[in-house]
Amino acid sequence: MAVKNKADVIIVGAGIIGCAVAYYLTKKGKSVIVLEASDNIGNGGSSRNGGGVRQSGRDPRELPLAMYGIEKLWPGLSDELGVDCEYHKEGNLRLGKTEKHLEILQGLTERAKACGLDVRMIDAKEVKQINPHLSDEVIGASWCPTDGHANPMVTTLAFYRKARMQGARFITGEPVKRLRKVKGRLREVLTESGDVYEGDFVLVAAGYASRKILGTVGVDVPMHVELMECLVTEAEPPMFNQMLGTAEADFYGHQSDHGSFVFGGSSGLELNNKDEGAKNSPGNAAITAPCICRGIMKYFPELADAKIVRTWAGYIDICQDGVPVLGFVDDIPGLVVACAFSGHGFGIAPAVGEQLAMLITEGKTSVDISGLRYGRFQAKI
Amino acid sequence: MNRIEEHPILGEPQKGREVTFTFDGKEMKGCEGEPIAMALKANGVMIHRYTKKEHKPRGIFCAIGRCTDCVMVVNGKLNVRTCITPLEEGMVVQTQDGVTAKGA
Amino acid sequence: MKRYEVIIVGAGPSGLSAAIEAAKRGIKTIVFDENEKPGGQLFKQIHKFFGSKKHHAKIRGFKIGEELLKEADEAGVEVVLNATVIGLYADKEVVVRRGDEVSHYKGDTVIVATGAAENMVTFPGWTLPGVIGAGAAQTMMNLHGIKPGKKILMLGSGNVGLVVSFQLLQAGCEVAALVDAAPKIGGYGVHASKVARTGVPFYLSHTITKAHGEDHVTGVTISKVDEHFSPIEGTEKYFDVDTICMAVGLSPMSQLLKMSGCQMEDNPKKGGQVPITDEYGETSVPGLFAAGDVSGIEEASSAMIEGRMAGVCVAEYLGYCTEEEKEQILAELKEDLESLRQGMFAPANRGKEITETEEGIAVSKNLLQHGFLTEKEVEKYPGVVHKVGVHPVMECTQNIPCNPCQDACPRGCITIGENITYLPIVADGSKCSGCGMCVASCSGQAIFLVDEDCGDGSATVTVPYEFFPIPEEGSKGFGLSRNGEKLCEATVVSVKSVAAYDHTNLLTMRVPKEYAMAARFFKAG
Amino acid sequence: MNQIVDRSRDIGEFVPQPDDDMLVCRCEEVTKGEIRKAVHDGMWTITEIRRYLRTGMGLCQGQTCARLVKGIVARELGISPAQLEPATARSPMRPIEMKVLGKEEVSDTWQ
Repeated sequence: MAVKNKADVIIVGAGIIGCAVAYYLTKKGKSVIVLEASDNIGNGGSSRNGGGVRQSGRDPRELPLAMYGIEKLWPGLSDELGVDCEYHKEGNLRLGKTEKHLEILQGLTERAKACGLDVRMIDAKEVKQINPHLSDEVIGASWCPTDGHANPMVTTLAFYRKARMQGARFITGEPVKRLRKVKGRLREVLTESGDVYEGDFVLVAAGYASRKILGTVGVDVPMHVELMECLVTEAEPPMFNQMLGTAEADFYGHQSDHGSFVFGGSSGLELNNKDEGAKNSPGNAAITAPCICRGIMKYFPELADAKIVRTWAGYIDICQDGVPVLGFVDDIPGLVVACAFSGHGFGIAPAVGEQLAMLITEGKTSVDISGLRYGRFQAKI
Repeated sequence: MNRIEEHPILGEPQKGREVTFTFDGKEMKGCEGEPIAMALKANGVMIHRYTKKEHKPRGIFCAIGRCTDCVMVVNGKLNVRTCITPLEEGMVVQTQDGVTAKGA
Repeated sequence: MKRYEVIIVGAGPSGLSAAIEAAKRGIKTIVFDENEKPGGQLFKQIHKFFGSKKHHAKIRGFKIGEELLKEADEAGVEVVLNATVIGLYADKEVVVRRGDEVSHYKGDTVIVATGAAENMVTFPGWTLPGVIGAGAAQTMMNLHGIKPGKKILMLGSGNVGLVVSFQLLQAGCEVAALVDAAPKIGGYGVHASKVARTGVPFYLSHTITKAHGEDHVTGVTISKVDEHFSPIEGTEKYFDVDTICMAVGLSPMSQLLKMSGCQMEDNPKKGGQVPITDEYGETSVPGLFAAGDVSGIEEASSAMIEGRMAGVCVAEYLGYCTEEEKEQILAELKEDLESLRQGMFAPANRGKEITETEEGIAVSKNLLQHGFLTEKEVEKYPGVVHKVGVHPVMECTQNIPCNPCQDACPRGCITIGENITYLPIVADGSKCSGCGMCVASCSGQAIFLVDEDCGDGSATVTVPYEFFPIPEEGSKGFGLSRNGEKLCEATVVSVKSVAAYDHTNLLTMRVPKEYAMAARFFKAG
Repeated sequence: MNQIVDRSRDIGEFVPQPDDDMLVCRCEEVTKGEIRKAVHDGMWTITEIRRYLRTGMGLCQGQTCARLVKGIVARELGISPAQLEPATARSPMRPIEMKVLGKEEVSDTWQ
């Protein structure tokens, strides 16, 4: 079949990563086609996350990206994209209720400090000063004042909107069947519908679906999916602006500009999904939202009367070692990978987008992402 | 005034005993168990809330708990759907303004 | 977690009917409903139903609701009220909120019978207090005894708009006008006529261009629309109403089904998003059924049959009846359902222009455009005859599956013919006793008893009268025309009300004999 | 549905209309003009419109406006409303207090 669609870069996946890379590439004058399997832009984890823009709690291998993004990109993002992404840089509290929790938090804090992040342990009194609504069960927390949150749905669509304005071509409802090497270089993307797209580079940023797509050229990223769920409350009067997490991982989230609280969590029974990520729009489990509610009320008793108006679920593509796989695949020229974000891709998405666009156009990045390369996985002995 | 005394098909409406409640501090009477919205309507109250963005008045719209336009602050709790919440003796009903009680 | 063999969501006409069929075969059946009272919309419907005896014809909606409840109770159905189903999850798990907690249930089968939600249209001022849905008006006046307003403008001329307008009049409200953007009335002509004869003007090809008022509705402006439904400048009319009521259609409330993951389709003929089902309501998820308006907007009468169908299918699914038994019952029910889906208003005819009746008589244009038959038009229909002495005049001009009038006459004066949709005729050689049973039995209030010439220059006209106050015998007033205009002086001869009439009073008025075929309503002077 | 849609298809320029300030989503107070503009910003599905503008994301969860929004988006795209997939149906079907949702009837198995 004749190639009917050519661009400098073909991007597989119109999530926030695909949209951000498309934005930064078109800004540099490159032509881009973005292929999306579902009907909606940002249908996967991009729209289904708690909105955290954090550095604290991150693995040192991805921390530089997170710090770079928060310093250089997030503050001006709304202006740059022309849409209010509701970014707030008002800190992240990771809460602990037991000595064991504090130990966990202490460990995370030490590691992040070593990488130069402004994060520290605080006691119950200081926690209450920062967020007076928390219950007395909280005995301490880690505190990173430069962390924050944003609106993931709007941010994803804002990148899409601007990339589209700059000429990026987005095609939805076009699932990819396989990748194809031509004369030693990955050049073609063949879709289920029989269309062929050709580019000098192909970026695969399709969440868990990346695994199957990459498999068509013999590349495998060791990852699995987990279902996470979120709930959204009715709009409430403003209470606090920090991003929240807990050492016990019973919930995470924030209050949005709209006034609603967006809290994510799990029931603990998600590991063995019935549908293994097969569905476009994953369903909730009946027991999860109640469990998240119980978790939240332990920390915020006064939210007991807040009404839940909506719950939703999303898959997270969890990498074997908990950090994403980013960059070139050395033995397949032309292939760029960005997947397995392991549930914390949103906050680093602008930085990933900018750095991958740089990698594609200049062959190098300004932030060190070598720890996230594809070839890092090895047997344990 | 807005109550139907006797209906040609349904006869006399079956209502609960008379109870007293307050609306924005003003004492009013209604029938126990009828939706708060009905008691307010019987007392001539049209505005249940003002919207958050535009501060526009809203009142009863669907009357069956779906549209959520009739929400008010009831006994201190916001966003209470008054069209399906039964009236009780001594209830404190307040006009909702955005996400708080009016004047709060 | 509790497991039930069948869980039914919604205790309206279809849900209760399904429950009855299931429970009477020995199935442990539970029905959840979010409302404080069961029966769904039936309890707001105070008019007499159309159809045949089998379809509960000439019985008022709320009475049918009471009958269904009794039947369900006798069959051992557990109806749980104030129980909101908040989700239908994988493996037919139903999560229910009751009071201050939630409970999880699993159903071997689940029947979703959640009914419909009202559609709305936008116009400047549509968010003002005083703009309400027709369902809201019904809820207020028929469930809670509260008048929705003093003076009301109704938008929408489908059966809901027509029936609710009449109910507003019954509740003692004034209906200023009935407006529809469509060029012709969407509901039954007989429903329109009973509103028109009280004097409510119809404005077809008109739309609301503005609701006036700062804090609440103080008036409304309507305008004529062109063929693209755009308002024509200079045609504005103002009404000083305090309430605007919208009756612009219903959509299936199918979110629970969508959430369950069964296959859905967007079908404008069924009113919106509906599950894809077989003809008896089973969805693409085995053991998950949909019945009533949630699977396609129709009348309550059809919803009850659909419910029974789903109930029987569930019984067979669970091994409580044989396949042969199921097939037999389904065949009967299907026949019932098909008899309801006949006539001019059949679902298959939606959107079609119908110009003549099954008898080959031209459909009244005036009826479609103004809500009433002209004196000349009315003579064309078979139910309108002239005789010496008292006799029925049946102003039934559209083919609707309905025949209570035939059974009502103890002397067999009225026949419908082989097809239930045929227009009624007065049988040859019949002798009317003037008992009035036909007048009270007609759900469309389209039958009148007329004595065209009493010998003293007067005539008597007996009309159905369902309003308060009931005029006193001997009191004077006016005979109103079919569009509510004062025609002549009239004297009330008698007002009869017996139990068999079921609240339809028979008001007999004496008018000058030239108005025998024109006066169709009485207004106290 | 999974229909192939090229988001670069020309749907024409945004042309202001006299009723653009008409409120459509009553809960979130979103106007017809905002919805039409969003379509021209590339939001071509009901899901994207919701995420971008919050239509149908308020207290009533789109019970009133869903049909209206669909009509506006379809008209702007020049397609029939039936071609637009409605928003995902999500629990809870009615707003529910956290303390109520969190209080489950006790049972010994989770399933």
